[in-house]
Amino acid sequence: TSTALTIETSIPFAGHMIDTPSRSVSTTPSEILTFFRDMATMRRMELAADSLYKAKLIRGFCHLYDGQEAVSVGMEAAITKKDCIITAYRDHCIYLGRGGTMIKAFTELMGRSGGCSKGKGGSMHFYKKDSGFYGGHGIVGAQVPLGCGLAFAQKYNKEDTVTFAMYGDGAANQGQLFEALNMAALWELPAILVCENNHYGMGTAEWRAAKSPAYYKRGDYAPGLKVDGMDALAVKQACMFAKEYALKNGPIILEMDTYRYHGHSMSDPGSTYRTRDEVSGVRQERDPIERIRKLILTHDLATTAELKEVEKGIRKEVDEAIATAKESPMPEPSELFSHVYSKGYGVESFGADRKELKASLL
Amino acid sequence: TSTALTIETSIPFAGHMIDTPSRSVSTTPSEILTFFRDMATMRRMELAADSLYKAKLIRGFCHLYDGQEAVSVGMEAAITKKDCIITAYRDHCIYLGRGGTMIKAFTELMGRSGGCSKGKGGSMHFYKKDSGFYGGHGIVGAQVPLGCGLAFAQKYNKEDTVTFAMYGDGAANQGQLFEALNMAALWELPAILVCENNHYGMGTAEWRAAKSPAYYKRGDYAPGLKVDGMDALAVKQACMFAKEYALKNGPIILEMDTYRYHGHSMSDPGSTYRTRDEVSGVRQERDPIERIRKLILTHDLATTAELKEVEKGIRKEVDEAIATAKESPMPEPSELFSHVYSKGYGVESFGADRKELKASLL
Amino acid sequence: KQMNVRDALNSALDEEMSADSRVFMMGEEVGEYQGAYKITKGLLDKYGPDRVVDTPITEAGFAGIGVGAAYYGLRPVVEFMTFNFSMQAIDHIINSAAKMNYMSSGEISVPIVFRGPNGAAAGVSSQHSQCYAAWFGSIPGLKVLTPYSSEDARGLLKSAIRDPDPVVFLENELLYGESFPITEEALDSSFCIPLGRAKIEREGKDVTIVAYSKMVSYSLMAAEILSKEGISAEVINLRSIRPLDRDAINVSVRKTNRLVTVEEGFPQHGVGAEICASVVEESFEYLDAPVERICGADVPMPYAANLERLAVPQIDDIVRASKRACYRSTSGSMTVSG
Amino acid sequence: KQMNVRDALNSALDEEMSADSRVFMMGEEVGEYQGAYKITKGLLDKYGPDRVVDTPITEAGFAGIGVGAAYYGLRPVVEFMTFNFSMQAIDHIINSAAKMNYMSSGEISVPIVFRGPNGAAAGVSSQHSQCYAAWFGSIPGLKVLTPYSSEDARGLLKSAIRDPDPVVFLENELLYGESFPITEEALDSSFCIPLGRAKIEREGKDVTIVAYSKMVSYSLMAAEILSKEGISAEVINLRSIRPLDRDAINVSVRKTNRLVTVEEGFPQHGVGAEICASVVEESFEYLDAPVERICGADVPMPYAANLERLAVPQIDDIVRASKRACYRSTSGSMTVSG
Ligand SMILES: Cc1ncc(C[n+]2csc(CCOP(=O)(O)OP(=O)(O)O)c2C)c(N)n1
Ligand SMILES: Cc1ncc(C[n+]2csc(CCOP(=O)(O)OP(=O)(O)O)c2C)c(N)n1
Ligand SMILES: [Mg+2]
Ligand SMILES: [Mg+2]
Repeated sequence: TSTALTIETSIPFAGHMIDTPSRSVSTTPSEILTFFRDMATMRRMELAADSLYKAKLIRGFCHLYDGQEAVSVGMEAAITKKDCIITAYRDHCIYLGRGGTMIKAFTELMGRSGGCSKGKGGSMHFYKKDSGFYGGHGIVGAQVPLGCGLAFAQKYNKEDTVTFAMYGDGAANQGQLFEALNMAALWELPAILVCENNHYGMGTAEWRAAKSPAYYKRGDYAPGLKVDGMDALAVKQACMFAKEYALKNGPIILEMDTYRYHGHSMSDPGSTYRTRDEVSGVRQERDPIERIRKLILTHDLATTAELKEVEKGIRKEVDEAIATAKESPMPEPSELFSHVYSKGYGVESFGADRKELKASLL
Repeated sequence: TSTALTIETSIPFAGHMIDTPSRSVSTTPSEILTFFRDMATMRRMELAADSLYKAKLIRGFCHLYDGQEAVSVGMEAAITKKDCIITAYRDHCIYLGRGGTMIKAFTELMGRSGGCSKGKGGSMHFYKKDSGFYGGHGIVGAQVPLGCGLAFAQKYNKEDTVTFAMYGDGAANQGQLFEALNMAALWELPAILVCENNHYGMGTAEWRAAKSPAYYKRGDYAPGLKVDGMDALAVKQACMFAKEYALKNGPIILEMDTYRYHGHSMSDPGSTYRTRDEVSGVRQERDPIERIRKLILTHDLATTAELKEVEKGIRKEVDEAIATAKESPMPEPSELFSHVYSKGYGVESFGADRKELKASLL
Repeated sequence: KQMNVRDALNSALDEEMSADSRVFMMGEEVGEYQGAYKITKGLLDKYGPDRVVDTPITEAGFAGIGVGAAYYGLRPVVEFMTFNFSMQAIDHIINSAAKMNYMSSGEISVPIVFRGPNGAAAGVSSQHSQCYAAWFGSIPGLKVLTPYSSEDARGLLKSAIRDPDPVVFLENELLYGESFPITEEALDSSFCIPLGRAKIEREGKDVTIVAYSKMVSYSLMAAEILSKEGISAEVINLRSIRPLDRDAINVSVRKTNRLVTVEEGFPQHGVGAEICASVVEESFEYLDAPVERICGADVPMPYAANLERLAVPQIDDIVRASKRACYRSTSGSMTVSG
Repeated sequence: KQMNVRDALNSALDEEMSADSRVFMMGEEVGEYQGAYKITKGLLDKYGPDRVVDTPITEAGFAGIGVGAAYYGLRPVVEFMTFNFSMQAIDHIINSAAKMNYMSSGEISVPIVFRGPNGAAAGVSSQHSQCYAAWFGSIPGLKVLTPYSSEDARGLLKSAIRDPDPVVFLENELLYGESFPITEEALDSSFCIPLGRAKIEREGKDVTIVAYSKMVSYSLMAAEILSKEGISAEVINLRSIRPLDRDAINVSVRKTNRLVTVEEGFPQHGVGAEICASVVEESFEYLDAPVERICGADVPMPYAANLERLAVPQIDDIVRASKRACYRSTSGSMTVSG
């Protein structure tokens, strides 16, 4: 299954100040099967998170990624774990793509000590530094300068690696993006700004928030590429292209045309500002998993039954991960005080009643 | 002297996403003579402020406008006092242009009670609300959203007036400008963003701070015009054009190509990051006052001697204004507590030693 | 009659918008979405998009635009989806709004209200749980209000909108759905609560408990428990952090001779510290016991439910501290190493 | 031997950059211009533009870039031309830096220093004079340092750069040119001052004066005047606002039984309030007099020289408050209407 394949993207790339990459994407059967498995896993994980939230096992904000899976898997196929990724609060699947485990993800979502942030971060704050994942940020836009800072460090250390800083169409209007992009361009930082345009920032349609919703053209001096973000192969192609470009020249913007099926977060039904038809239309015509399923079947890389089997296996994995996660204990009360500093010098920290509860931070 | 004249600007406008206005500017002899008088007054006032600073009669930061006078007078010639202007800390001459008096300016600079801000604002904080001048702001970039807010209010009130929000080439990189421009464009606010490009933000040349120093092209969706900011007539033409445009369509950017002769502020000699030749070159070839003097002489609107006489009169006015300013008393100590609120409800405020000095704010 | 805090805020906005055409709302999702927490529900329909303005997610920009509009004489009510995001705009709140009237010596006043939920919600972790009462409360030029009940919400918000100075109006997401009894008087469209006056929610004589926002309800519940143990607690609802009603606090402490402060924010340089200092300055000789501070724990907010519970004051903490202030014995303390 | 604070800071930066290639400087005018206040003089020449990075005037952006670089393991020293401009970047300081180690449970630490002049300078009016010690000092996850002398400046800055956590380093423009005696030990490149420990600058037994930054020098001068009147004042230089050395303060107050706090910042929720609360909590029975707070006036900073002088603490204020604490008579107070 490692015979090379070449697949044409169904939609051409659009370029701003740059020639677009070829629409013919080299891939292999195994890569395509992996795409299927990884995206189906992500989808299943998010749907399970939805149920866990409704069962009150997950608290607070919870932003799901179903619909956008192709962005993560396509990007990962183009880069290595020495490249960095940073994103916002919609981070479960990015974490998975970076090699995080479902068990640690679910455990974190349930606020248990075995979670990837030991229960202290929750849904919006997943990290995996050893494979270049820097989170998991709750403040809209903040992750973009942070990502440019990662790229700054990569260049400072003379590593041939890049950073992908992901943000939404809503975030795209934040001033700090323009500030960061300007510096990234001045200093030729290997930063790729990935705008995941799912067409809504919460309940606001892109055109109501942006005078120019052509996000790939937003840097008047930096090149950009508009990519079909529902096509994992197109995403892969664009990311390979962008990485190469960024290493040589500095920042580039990738606008991923994608869609979120769920509401913005669990408190948003996601149905007041868009029609049901719009959502089901995307599901039917552009779904990233179904697209790959079709590709697999067309190229006889697996049978319908085999894919069903894969999906069945994934369901089992997800169920097992949840069961394992549920067994993880709540954090010890003393964890309230750990990690305030990485070096606390024995200084005091206080509970709500300082005469009842205090700690010496080491 | 009210015979109409038409003068050609020496440099063409450059446009971004818009057709440029005509280079033929309609004016009158009296307008040109007023330009001369107003600019010469501004120049003289700033040079006097320089001396007062060196004599320690002005304290703290003091940013002088000499070199940039054409921007203020050209703009004022195009608009009315019902239009608003807001700028940064380099505000003495903008205040004068709005109809402020030299006496109040000098008095403020010396921190006396008769100053335009009663001595509490100082050099960076001049205002004149009754003729649409909203300051006088010390934080780089802040005045641009503030200015768009003025424009918001003008539109909200259905007035046919506009706001000119002025900022430097250094400020042009601030993220809040992009945020404000986006909203101004979405809501079609009558806001004109005036970038006074004097080519340095403190000691940083424009190209070291901006990947794209073509500031009039900075809004990828908003039109812009590049203007010879040393030519008061060009500035007037551009501002008339911009006002008309903004009332109909929303924001537009005017980049004024100008120059500051002084250092950034009184603590900056202004000679480490640019050559003396550069400064004297601009003085010789582009000085806004000398350009108008030449125009007056070429068109026989006044004689050399008459202009000298005007300048002599200005020198006297300046000296008298300073003398008057010096007579203004320091603010009363009770002024420490006035204006913290415009309505204080009798709440307490404290001096450094609250048991010695406190006030009830009304 | 009962009203919840959400409706109280909504009706206050509605009435002030209807009374004064200079009043307008702006913020993220305040219009078509009816508000992230539905505080602005119905206003877009009633007042139209010119007066209920949906913004992009650009806090610095729209806060600046709001302040500029206030310079011109409009009366903007700017919603932050939560106050955590106000940090992106804080330069405009402090430098462009709070200081303007002073540095222009009264030439330009700034009648603006910044409002939204502040402090801890449930399970939203450290970046979404900060309380800004102490920060904003330290700034001369700002007025900082912290409603607790529906009456507070209505009366203080209406006063804030009518006030000629910049007001930071700190709501609490966990209170939005809470119902409170409300009087006819408080339902009147002329109802306003004067700024800078605390309210005694419960009279008592043995110990003064000073709190604001959600902690008022915890304090009242603590007072109930204390009363069963023979301790009569007076509960003061600050309503306003700035101006701080030092008189009301000191009068109470001079009566009870004991003080417990309760807040959800971080302890250092907090509201409790200021209240303590104020009482030490003005009523030192009346204090019969050390002032007790109950605060949010001195850590970023953790996500896990058990840790989150430890990170914010609980009723037990208030009861225990009150007893300590009254020299009743309490169980021993605990020190851990983190 | 003498050294001024500017040279102390400059040499500390130089040594740490030379010792650790991960250390780099970034900020406005730090390179070619040699620093707006010349703190970074010579560093660009010595270390080149990759390590001394001139930025555009985009605080939010470059603070974020600095924090991101620290996530990756570099050790950025980010200069704010003054801390007034840090408000544009404060979301990154608080949410991206201070909370990161906690919310990632130690996965990502943030070894960064934010430094620059803080508080009042001379004649720069309200937007350029704010003291941020209390704000930053309230945030768990940050360490906040306030050097006074050249020794402080060297020792604390070197410790800050070596520290694995985010440090806010608050300098004072008016101290840059001040010379202080300096020991050989303090000149050694290994010299570091431990964070979180206050320094007793002058021993005394009648009253404890706690101050930081420039106010330490005023307090020392006040102590000199007081000694002539028979009052022996102990002067504590906090050095660190967070962690706050509560032990040192309480030990001193238990000896002197009297406390005066001195700071230039706004009074409400200030450092003095916290110190007062800490002493009331831990040493209430030792206090023989009300705690006295000397603070910046509760107003935005005015420009006029006479008002500015009234707006910041003067030596007289400290002397007067100390005498009050010692129950010596002082002249009567004054209340005005503004
Ligand atoms: C500075 C800031 N403002 C507001 C919010 C609240 N908020 C969280 S997500 C969001 C919408 C973001 O939309 P977009 O950038 O398109 O990303 P998406 O959720 O579609 O992935 C908003 C308004 C926030 N977290 N931070
Ligand atoms: C947010 C902020 N950062 C830094 C400063 C310090 N500062 C004042 S003026 C200035 C340079 C501004 O240059 P430019 O915008 O070109 O205006 P010009 O002074 O040339 O008129 C700087 C860095 C400030 N006042 N505000
Ligand atoms: Mg979106
Ligand atoms: Mg400039």
